Amino acid sequence: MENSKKISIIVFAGVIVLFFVSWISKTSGFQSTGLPFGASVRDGFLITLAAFLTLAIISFLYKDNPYYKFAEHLFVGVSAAYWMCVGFWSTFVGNFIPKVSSTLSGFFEVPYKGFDIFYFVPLILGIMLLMRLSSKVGWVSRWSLAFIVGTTAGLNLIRYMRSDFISQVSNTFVPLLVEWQGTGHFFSNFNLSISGQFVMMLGNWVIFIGVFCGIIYFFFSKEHTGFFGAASKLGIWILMVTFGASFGYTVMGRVSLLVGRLTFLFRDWLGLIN
Amino acid sequence: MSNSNIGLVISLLIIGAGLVWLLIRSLQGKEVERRIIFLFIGLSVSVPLLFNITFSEKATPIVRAVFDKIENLPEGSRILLSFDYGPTMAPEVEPMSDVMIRHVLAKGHKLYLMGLWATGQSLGSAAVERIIKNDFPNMVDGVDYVNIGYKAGNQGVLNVIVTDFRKLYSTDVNGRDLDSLPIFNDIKSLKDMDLLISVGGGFPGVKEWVQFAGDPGNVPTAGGCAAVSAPLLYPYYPSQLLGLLGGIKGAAEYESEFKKRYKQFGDMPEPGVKMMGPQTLAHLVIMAFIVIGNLSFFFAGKGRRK
Amino acid sequence: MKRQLPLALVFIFGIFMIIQYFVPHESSEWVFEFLLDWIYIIGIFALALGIWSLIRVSWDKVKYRKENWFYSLVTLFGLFAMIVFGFDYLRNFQTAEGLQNFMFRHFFDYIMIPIQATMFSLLAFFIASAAYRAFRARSLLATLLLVAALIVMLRFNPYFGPISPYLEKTASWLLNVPNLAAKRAIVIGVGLGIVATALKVILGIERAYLGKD
Amino acid sequence: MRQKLIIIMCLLFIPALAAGQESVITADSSLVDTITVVPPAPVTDLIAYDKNNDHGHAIILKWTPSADDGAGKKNVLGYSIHRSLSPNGPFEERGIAAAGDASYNDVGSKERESADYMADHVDYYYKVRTLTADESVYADSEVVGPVQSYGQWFNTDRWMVLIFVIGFMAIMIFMINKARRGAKLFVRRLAGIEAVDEAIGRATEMGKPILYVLGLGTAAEIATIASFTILGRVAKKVAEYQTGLIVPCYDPIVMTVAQETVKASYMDAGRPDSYDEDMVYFVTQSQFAYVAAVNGVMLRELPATNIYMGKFFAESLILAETGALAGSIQIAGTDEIAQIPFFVVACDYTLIGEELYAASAYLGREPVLLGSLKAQDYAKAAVMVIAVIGFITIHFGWDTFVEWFHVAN
Repeated sequence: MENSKKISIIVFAGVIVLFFVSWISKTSGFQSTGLPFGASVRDGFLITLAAFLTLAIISFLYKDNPYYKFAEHLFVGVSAAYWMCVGFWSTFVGNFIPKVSSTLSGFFEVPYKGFDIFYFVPLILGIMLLMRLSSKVGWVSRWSLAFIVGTTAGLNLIRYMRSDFISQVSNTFVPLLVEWQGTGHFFSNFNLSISGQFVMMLGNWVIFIGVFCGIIYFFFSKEHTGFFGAASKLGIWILMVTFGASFGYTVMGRVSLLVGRLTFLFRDWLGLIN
Repeated sequence: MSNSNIGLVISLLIIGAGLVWLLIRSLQGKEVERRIIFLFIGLSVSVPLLFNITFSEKATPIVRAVFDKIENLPEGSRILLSFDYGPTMAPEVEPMSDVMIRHVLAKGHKLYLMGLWATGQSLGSAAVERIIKNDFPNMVDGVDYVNIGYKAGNQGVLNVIVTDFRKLYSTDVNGRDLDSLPIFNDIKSLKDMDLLISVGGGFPGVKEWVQFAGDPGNVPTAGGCAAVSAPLLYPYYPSQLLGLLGGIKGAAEYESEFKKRYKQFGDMPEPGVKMMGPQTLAHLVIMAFIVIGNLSFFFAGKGRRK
Repeated sequence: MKRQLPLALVFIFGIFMIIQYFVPHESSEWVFEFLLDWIYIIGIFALALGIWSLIRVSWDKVKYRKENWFYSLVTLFGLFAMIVFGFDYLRNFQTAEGLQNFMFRHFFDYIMIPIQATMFSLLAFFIASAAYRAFRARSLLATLLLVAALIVMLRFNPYFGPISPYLEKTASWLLNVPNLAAKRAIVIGVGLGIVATALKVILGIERAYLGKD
Repeated sequence: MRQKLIIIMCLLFIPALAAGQESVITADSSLVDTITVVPPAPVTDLIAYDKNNDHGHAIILKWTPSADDGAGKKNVLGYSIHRSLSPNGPFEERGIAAAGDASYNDVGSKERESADYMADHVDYYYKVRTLTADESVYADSEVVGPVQSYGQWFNTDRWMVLIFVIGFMAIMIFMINKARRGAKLFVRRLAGIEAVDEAIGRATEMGKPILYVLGLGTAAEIATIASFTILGRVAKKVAEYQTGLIVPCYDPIVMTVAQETVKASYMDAGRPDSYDEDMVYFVTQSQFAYVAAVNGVMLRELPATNIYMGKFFAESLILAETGALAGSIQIAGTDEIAQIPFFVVACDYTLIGEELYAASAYLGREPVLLGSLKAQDYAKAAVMVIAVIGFITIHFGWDTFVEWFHVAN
């Protein structure tokens, strides 16, 4: 216990020293590019801070530690406030104020668009939502929730009925026996030395049967036995193949994100590459 | 030069030897600790980055389709590029918007920039500063290119501007009236564009451009997106989506295609191509780990099998 | 009042949103646009509620010296600093200029962006550890997962990808054919699930979200 | 006007070019003709009517093209559409149709302030002018009118959606009523859902809390609403077993609703005193800051079980891997297709797509909820039947059936 405390103090001291070394050297680096002293000190600090936070987050991979905790908590506070400021200025001042009050519009220096009584409704609903903070009248906040949930439930019902259900059903109408029109080069190039036509048709059949079995897999009111069992088994196989393929496809892209971060560390901070 | 080569060889040897060591351990049925995997991934990305390993790329048809479309449109065609991504996704998709901006302007087309993501506006402005101001100093904002920025409303924005830009957009990002900009003469809606390009990987993105702009407006639409969302877009290719740059690989292919055709951009930065080195190595290491995982599973003895 | 009225509101607005889809008339469009605007505005009030919750939880930790209380102080510092900058002190606080405030921008560029991008990049590590742990041929399903993933990974590897044209074709086939079938089956199911759940909400059958009296 | 004529001339040449070399020559000679002033034949059979299935402010015009359009004197360059408020004028030009066209869609703005505003329920009169290369040589059609634009009260393009909505609603209400009357409805077991119950038991044994993540969806997202219901069941069990519960939220409204839900469950379980408002708290509305905070919770509180239900994006794998690192049992459910593979790979149990929506019904085993599951199954059966019919009709070339399912935007 004593030992680990000693180590963590040493590490802490090391981090502080490194921070200052980086700050000073980045400052002199910026100065040599002709930046005035004040701006160099500031930019040196900011780059060092960004690098420190980057490393703090990466250190999480080793184990949870105070530096990660620091970065995490700082991030939470800053980002919450960031979105609040953006929301306030863009929605509240941008969309709301210009429609309810000329005085406030003048105060916030946004063009007044004329009084619109209907914008008092969200104001009232919004205030009702804030009533939650009181335990006595907290229940009125449910009215606002009911408004939001009801409106969006109706909206989503139609949206998904049309785009996810009906149009997907219509997409399953593919010709299985007639000549194939092609879904693109991936497929039309497919030629395993047998007739391409056959392979294409096979693809269509796989899609058709795949959708069929996939739907059967999602049947809730039939036990997976007999025909249903076989079909749902095929369904889950196709699902698994798909999940594997999607995963494999993603690997590449995810690595590029790390490349971006390491490029920042190696180029912008350490200057190892250009 | 030779120094860095030695460094490269040594680093690769270390990675290789490490993997062999893990392989031998796995034959004894031992599991690899997570942190060791993390370490190897870190190394496999850092080494090519530090020693600048690159691979040559050949454009696949789906990427070529986009390149050829821009190449074959008559000079002065109107091409709209939408920045539908944020800073976190930028490493993967920014190379695409960068190289496509270069291509569009090098070919002499008119370029319209916008964004369906709030973050797209500043990324668009940054691209103007970084690419257009540097590589095309003679191009005039408002004549050869314009950035009209972001409007809130996701695909709703498309619903509107497919019939009329001016219902939503009255000015460009610099606050200049659209009607005062020569580039917006005769432009009423998205239908007046010759090509729509959406670069992004989330929602709203390429899919929404196809569904709400390209299809209803009958304008050719191309896209660039993160590798993860590309398979979701394949069903739209080629009938609704003319071509697609999927992930950094798509960007790298486009970059090499572009450099082949436009020799004057020989020393242009190739973030896509450059990123392929680390990607390739990290990819190999991940596959090696899958193999190692399976070996340790099979050699772990009966007791551990489920 | 406490429960019946909210349920009635859900029903009325839900049914209205369904009906308006079938009514192209201007009046229905007009109400529709208002409703959508309202939701955004109410969201701002909700955000205030959220910030309040964050402050209270953090402050409690500091006040009662709970574990890791010091870090909650860091959260509060970040929060208040950002708000002060976002409103540009008192100098300029009436206009959205706050968003252009020098410190606000720098906090965004040098604190938020680096951490955010780094968090995202952790995926590179996690995708490797997940692949190592899960892609094992321990059952038929796991083997299918493994084989499909390996084929696609090989295809997109610049070294192995070009080895055989069949590799490319198989990988493309996997991404086009079974992928399409499985996704379509999932989408149809999800679509139905959403429609059914939305309907239950509108009809007041599913009401967990309203709580109890 | 000159610019316009150039455009029209180009339009004229497009079909001419397409027709091949020979017709280009004829087109050339027709150009010479137009210089000698010969008025073309006017368009005939002009009709105007309100555009259907819209919000008004649009009128469709149809006509039979001029006899000289592509034939006869071949001097037609296009048609300009003119509108007036009285049959005698003055007429205002509304737009131009290319030669060969036989219709025009006169769409105005619905905004009163707009210069392009087109009032509904106002008598309009139209005429179509056949244009030639010479501005002064043209032929006007007869004036048609009066015609009014107006909005419709039902969009007939969307009747298929209406049928599905009503049909589905009917099956569901029927099944729910059947269930209420006490009919036994069979529903098979789902591994992922039974795991939820086991996981709560395990947490109790270990004396460790349960972490419930509602994802990044807003309270409006249906996936989140389904997740609330599951949270309600979990919280009730948690309250009964006196286990801890942690619910960090991404969206402030989601937090509000989740608080209501959890509080209600504690009351249901008869332990309102154990409910603590801070079990459900807001973190931040920033994706990765939220992830960073949840990761921290996982490693510091070491929950026995992590439950992820709702909408997830790129963070899915970060959460699931960190949870695996902390040694928690993990159960996930999302309808976000791109993220399902990561949950499948990294979690112990995953509810795929629709199973998330079914989960709430399973956990409750309430007849009404089971009834809706049955309705979903009937709808799926209908899909299969429709798909087979579609396949047969396509094969026999009877496209009408398939057309029904193409719903316009």
